[in-house]
Amino acid sequence: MADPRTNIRPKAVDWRLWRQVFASRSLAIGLVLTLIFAGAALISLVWAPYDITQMNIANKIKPPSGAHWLGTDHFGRDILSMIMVGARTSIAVAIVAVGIGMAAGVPLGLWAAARKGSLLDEVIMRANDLVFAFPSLLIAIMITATFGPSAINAIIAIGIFNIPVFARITRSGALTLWQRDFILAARVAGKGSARISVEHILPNVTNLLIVQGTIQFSLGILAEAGLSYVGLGAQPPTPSWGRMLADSQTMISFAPHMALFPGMAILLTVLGLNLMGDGLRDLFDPKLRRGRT
Amino acid sequence: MNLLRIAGLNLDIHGTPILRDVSLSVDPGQIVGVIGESGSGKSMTAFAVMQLLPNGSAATGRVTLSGHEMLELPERALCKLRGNEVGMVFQEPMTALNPIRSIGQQVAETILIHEDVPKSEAMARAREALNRVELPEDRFPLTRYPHELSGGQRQRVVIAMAIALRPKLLIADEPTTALDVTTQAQILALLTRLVREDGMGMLMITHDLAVVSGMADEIVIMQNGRVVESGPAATLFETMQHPYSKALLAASGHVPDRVDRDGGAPLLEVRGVVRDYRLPRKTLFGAPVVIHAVKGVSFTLERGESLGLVGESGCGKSTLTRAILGLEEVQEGSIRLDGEPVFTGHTANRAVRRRMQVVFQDPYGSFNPRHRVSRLVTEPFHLLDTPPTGAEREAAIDEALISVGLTPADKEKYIHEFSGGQRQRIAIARALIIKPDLIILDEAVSALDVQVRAQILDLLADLSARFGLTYLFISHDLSVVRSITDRVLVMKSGEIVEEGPTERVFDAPRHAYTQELIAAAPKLPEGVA
Amino acid sequence: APKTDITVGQQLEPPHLDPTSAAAGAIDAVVYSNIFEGLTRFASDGSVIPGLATSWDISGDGLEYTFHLAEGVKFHDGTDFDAEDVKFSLDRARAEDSANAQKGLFSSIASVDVVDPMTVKVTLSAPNGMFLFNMAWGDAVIVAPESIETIKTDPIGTGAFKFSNWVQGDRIEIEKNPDYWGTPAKLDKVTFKYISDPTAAFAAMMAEDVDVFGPFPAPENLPQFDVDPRFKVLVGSTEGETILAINNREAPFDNVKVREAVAHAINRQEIIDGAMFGYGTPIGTHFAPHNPDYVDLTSLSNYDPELSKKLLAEAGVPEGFQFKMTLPPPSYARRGGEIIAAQLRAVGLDPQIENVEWAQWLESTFKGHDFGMTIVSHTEPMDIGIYANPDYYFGYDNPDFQKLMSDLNLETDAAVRSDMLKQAQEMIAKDFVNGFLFQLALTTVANAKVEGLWLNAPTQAADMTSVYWTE
Amino acid sequence: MLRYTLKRLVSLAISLAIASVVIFLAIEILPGDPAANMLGVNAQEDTLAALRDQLGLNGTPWERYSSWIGGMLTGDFGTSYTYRTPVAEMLGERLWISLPLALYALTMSTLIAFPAGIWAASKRGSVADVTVMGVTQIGVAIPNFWFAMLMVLVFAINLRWFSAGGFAGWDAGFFAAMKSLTLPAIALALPQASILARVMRSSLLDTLSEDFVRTARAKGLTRRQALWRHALRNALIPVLTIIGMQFSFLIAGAIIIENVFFLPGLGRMIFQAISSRDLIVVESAVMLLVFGVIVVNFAVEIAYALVDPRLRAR
Ligand SMILES: Nc1ncnc2c1ncn2[C@@H]1O[C@H](COP(=O)(O)OP(=O)(O)OP(=O)(O)O)[C@@H](O)[C@H]1O
Ligand SMILES: Nc1ncnc2c1ncn2[C@@H]1O[C@H](COP(=O)(O)OP(=O)(O)OP(=O)(O)O)[C@@H](O)[C@H]1O
Ligand SMILES: [Mg+2]
Ligand SMILES: [Mg+2]
Repeated sequence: MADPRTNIRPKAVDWRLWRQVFASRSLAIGLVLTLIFAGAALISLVWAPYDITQMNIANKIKPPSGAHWLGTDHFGRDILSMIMVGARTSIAVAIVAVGIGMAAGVPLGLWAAARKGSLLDEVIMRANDLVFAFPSLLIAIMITATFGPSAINAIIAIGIFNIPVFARITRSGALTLWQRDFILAARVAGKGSARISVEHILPNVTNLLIVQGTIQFSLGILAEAGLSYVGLGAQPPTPSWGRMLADSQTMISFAPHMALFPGMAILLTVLGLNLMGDGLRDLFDPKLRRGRT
Repeated sequence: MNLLRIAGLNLDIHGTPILRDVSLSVDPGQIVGVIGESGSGKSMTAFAVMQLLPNGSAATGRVTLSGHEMLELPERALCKLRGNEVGMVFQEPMTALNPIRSIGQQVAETILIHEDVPKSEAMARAREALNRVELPEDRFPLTRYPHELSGGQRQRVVIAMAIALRPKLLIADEPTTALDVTTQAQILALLTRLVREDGMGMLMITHDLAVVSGMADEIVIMQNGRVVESGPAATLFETMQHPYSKALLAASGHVPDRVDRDGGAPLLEVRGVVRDYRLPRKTLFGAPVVIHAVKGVSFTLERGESLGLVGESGCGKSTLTRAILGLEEVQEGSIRLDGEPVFTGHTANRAVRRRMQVVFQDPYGSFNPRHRVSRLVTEPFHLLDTPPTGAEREAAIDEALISVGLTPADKEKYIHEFSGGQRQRIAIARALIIKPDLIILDEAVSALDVQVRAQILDLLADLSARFGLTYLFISHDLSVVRSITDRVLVMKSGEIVEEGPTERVFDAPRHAYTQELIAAAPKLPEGVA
Repeated sequence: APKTDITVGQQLEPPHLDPTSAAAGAIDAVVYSNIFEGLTRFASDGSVIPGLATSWDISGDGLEYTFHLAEGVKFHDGTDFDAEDVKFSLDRARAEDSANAQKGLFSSIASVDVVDPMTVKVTLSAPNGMFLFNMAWGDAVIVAPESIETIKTDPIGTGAFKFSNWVQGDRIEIEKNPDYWGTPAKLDKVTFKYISDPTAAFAAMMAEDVDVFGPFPAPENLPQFDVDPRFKVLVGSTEGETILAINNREAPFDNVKVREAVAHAINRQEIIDGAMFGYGTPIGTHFAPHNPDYVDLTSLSNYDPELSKKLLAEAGVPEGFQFKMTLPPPSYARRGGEIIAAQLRAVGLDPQIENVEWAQWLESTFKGHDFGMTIVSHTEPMDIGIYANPDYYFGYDNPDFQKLMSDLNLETDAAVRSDMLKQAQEMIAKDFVNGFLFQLALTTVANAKVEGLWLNAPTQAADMTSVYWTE
Repeated sequence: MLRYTLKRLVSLAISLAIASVVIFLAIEILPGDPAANMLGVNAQEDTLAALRDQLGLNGTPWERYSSWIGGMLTGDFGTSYTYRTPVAEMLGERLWISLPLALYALTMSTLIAFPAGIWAASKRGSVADVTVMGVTQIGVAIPNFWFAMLMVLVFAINLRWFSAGGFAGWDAGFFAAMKSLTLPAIALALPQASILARVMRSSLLDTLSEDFVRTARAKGLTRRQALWRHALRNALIPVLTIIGMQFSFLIAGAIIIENVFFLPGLGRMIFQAISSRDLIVVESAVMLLVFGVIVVNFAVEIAYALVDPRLRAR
């Protein structure tokens, strides 16, 4: 067991960790759901039940059947295949958006923490507040209105709003670490703040980042679905869950399967990621596991 | 009849045995001291009495409090007893109070919970309770909030809450561990007075033998969840049988063997050092607040010497340490090591810095938990222009680990695999690895159990003898300073108020503050160690 | 008793209510014939009938039109309508600083003269066979000079309804004009409710929050209304030729063989079925099938992917090529575009779909000519003339066609005009200027008890003047 | 407290100034000509130029920025390009729908989340806790526009309890108006309530494990009393932050829901204004929203200080 006072686990591969993973119900369910969708996305790279670029208008809007497990859409395409390929879009957009948020936010957070209280810190944090103050969906709409709708622009729009999230969490995590004696020890060893940030702070905030990353990832998937739903995400023929919902919207009254399955896909993926995030948080933070009176 | 009687108490938490067959009793007006190392089950025993055990606890045996079987009472009845029949004071005064409610409200709550009285009356009685714990009305109105009080003052508020209804039993779980010696002495005196005045029984938990020896009537020694020894305080030290008790006693008064040295050449010269902190403006247009942490400190440390620096919390000890280590620039004065300034211009002097190392107080916080020991101890190599590599590096690690009593195999481990004492050894190994001239020990043994502390003190004495090290030993624990230093500096509010050979300062303190400090320090009875 | 008020659902809210200074069809949808009237007007079948001018005389050379105005007409603000108002309206529309979106309608007018309060003489600079037709447009309605300042928010016309209230973003209300000069409206109040989202439109209709929705934006829902006895579905025709516009300036689309290949790669019926759920008439040229002069040329561009591939090879692009396909918001474009893209991919072409808002479409596609293909429905009536404009967005530049059109403008003989129009249809079809897809259907969903609605849309209008509830 | 407030006010003003510049620049680079959009495909070049001049679209960016800001400061938000009515009036009208909707949803989510969160925290690990946590997980994960679609299908089309959308208008009576806001408010409140309940629970669990709660228990307070008198108010700080963030989200982020229910709210107005390039409306409305967010955050910070005496001192 990690010492509860350090609150941080070593990176050594510890098979007890895996036992904890499966002891925690939410983590296990989350992991399974996430793996199902990640797996579907991966499989779709090489194989899908049907070719989704082929339209078959004669076979449109068929309810689930043996041939099409989840039915067909308004162009006669196989919905299962669409969901599988759509998973790819969702996951890709969310990953890159989280990547942008981390790539920019983590260094900013580390930097702000290393110069706590300075003008730089103030500027970074105020800028972050400002990004938070902007209604994110509107900005995403403006970005796509400016540069045209596309998966790339959706990624950028989502990514920008991830930056302050990661900057903030990194900064607050780093600030507590900067109080710790081992940082002082590193300074006694003559290390500069940049080096300390990379060598000592960063590895110790990774847990925080993983947890937050999972959550932002799921938010990214929701955001992508929302943007695609209003037509600002990935453009056809690239399938996306949000657009599948938008396309099916007018048909929900007579072909509910068209709306049900993509909606379930979003719901279950996001649910899986959130459960995983929660489970990881519990796993990483022993404080939450210790119950007191 | 006993006020409190614990008989054959067993406690498991989530199936892990915590307490085994614990028995003790407290009579009205009696103070029972419970001592034992960290994790021995002292606090759990107290919580078992209060029936405030963690989730997943299963207790068996008997706990009888003025006739009530605590283990059998329903929760409602327990609530009636808590605060009324039995009060409790906790270790950490900084967090024991609700930060958003005034102290008056919090003390009055004890009364309001148990008695159906109007709020105004409860407030009046809260006032009275605060007066009794020496928080007079003029300086401490009921409307104060906890953050406006010092640690010692907060602890008094907690005590006021516990005694507001004049309970029959008071449980104090390490009530002074987090406090300064002088404050500690005041709080202990206060508790003793209250117990005597009200004829309360008190269960006093501490890890410091000296604390209980001065005030307890009865002493209970615990180890690994068991009571290993108990008896009247007056005679226990002579009659004790159990090897653990003996070892504990021996360690408490332990003085490491030290080789006497003749005065050497000056190594560290500190001249008129001033360090101010400028706090961010509190108000929009007001002048910035300046804290004078160190106000013109001068002293000389000779090669091979062990110099002690004592003083209460916040007097500037750590600030001075950081200045010496070249981590922060000072506003005035100079710090030189062997004639070389620590700072040239505004940059710290690497050549000087590599000759000094430090060991910190917290054995848990001074290591990056993600690095292996080998990487941890070699961190100071960063100061060298050509750090050793390969086999040479491995040899240096092995040597450092061996010299602090660890084995070379330990270098592959992570820090969480070590106990507190072992960690402190690793911290010393880290300090030794670049063979510095000066090692600063900032409260290096304060967080350790007495037995471990004795070992580390022995190690330090041994290393100093072997490598001719020079120590600057910072501590608030006077007995430790006394046992390991040649000379001592007494610091108060950023100034050195007294300086002299250790023996002389302790035996014949000249400055009033030093006298106060020494008088406040709890002592074991004469001749037991 | 039958209800006397009605709620009409529409997708697009007008930006303001002046039909003479904006292109938005949504304005006409509210005001045309309800609030504002012109000298002539369209009937539901597209024919031009008298409006404020009860009759007219045309001089022999076709240059002078003398309009006899209706008697006793009053504007909604109580002022009298007379020849001065006509002169004012026409002069305002054709003035230098006019903001009229269809200024071209008035370009042949040389002068407007008031003969007497009830007679106006319009002199043309050249004969114009379309003049009476042009005067029926919503952009040519007669407005009162006194009300011009506030016309955008408080339109004052001569129609059977008066404007009463506008809750922006939600609804516009008009009420019966008791002093109407002609046959009075049967309804007391009409509320136009703006519901842009097709699902919401369906839900609102189903929940009977609106009584009429036209044009109904989601053809896929029509069968449900059809089988529901509460509702009826009116399927008529619009003037909207839906085309796959091709940027004729841009290589390789400047090659007629490539355009021909595109034409043969398209399966019209699949598009109509897939995008419009069967509603729409295939067209083979840019002309409305309900027009008596229409020629069915669909066989010229029949679906033949093999031929298409062959043509591409002949044109020197056997491997196909990549190009941009911009799609504006309506579902005929978005859905149709997806289907067409799939069909084009089958013959080796590689369209890159870009969904755009109208504003962007106007800027980059229509004005900037930055596109390879786009899909749009041209809803102006009789608009084959756009092919004579080489600067028009699809960039068709054929001097023969341009000459044919200018001759047509001068021609007033009906039989000759008919021949010329047929010739024009064939010319653009054989040049495969654009992919001609289908005539947009006008699908109106209405409460089964509502009568008197327009079946077709000769212009974008929701003429409520003869609508009524049966019991 | 006054100085604390003043200091916050200054940073609020700076944030607003920067925000206005950012918004203006963003709008500047938005492609699309409002005049062309209004006049459509057959417009002639001279007509367009005349209209652009009328709309004040000519002039240097600095001139336009200063006239915009100058106007905003004096309460003149400009005139909409497309509607030709004062923007302030339009905003006011839309706010009368967006604001009540946001408040309605927020009230609903708070009324659900507080009891659920407190209940789950006080019964940590029990079936109740697991249920609440499970339901809220789903609530967080469900795309709210999808949920809205399902609700329309069930409650408006099938059951016909509610109208499918639209806004009855306040003159139709308070209850009619609130009824038409009910489904949208539920759709908005569901994820918000889930998040809030989770934050409430975890924050409460955190404070419940604080030393002072143990102190309170030692005084003889029951578990419930300790929770209500000591833990709850301390746990409120993160909850307040979330409520503040949610409120701003609810005003601005309701675009999609406003679309599903065709509510003429602020979000949809901005959305439409962006697509018709009614830039002045976009500018002023986004500025108003940012202002709202910043002011709400300000209010939240002041609320912190009221809850927590430690902040007051600072
Ligand atoms: N909430 C808990 N859950 C499980 N085990 C616990 C819990 N709290 C304490 N323990 C274990 O119970 C044992 C006794 O702990 P206790 O707090 O009584 O020790 P202590 O003698 O008071 O030590 P210290 O001097 O450090 O306060 C320890 O081994 C500790 O790890
Ligand atoms: N970074 C800082 N900024 C502002 N004030 C500081 C800073 N560091 C220390 N101080 C102040 O300087 C004074 C001396 O602090 P220092 O840490 O040196 O005390 P200390 O003697 O080491 O106390 P302790 O025994 O608690 O460690 C204190 O009043 C402290 O509040
Ligand atoms: Mg303890
Ligand atoms: Mg210190």
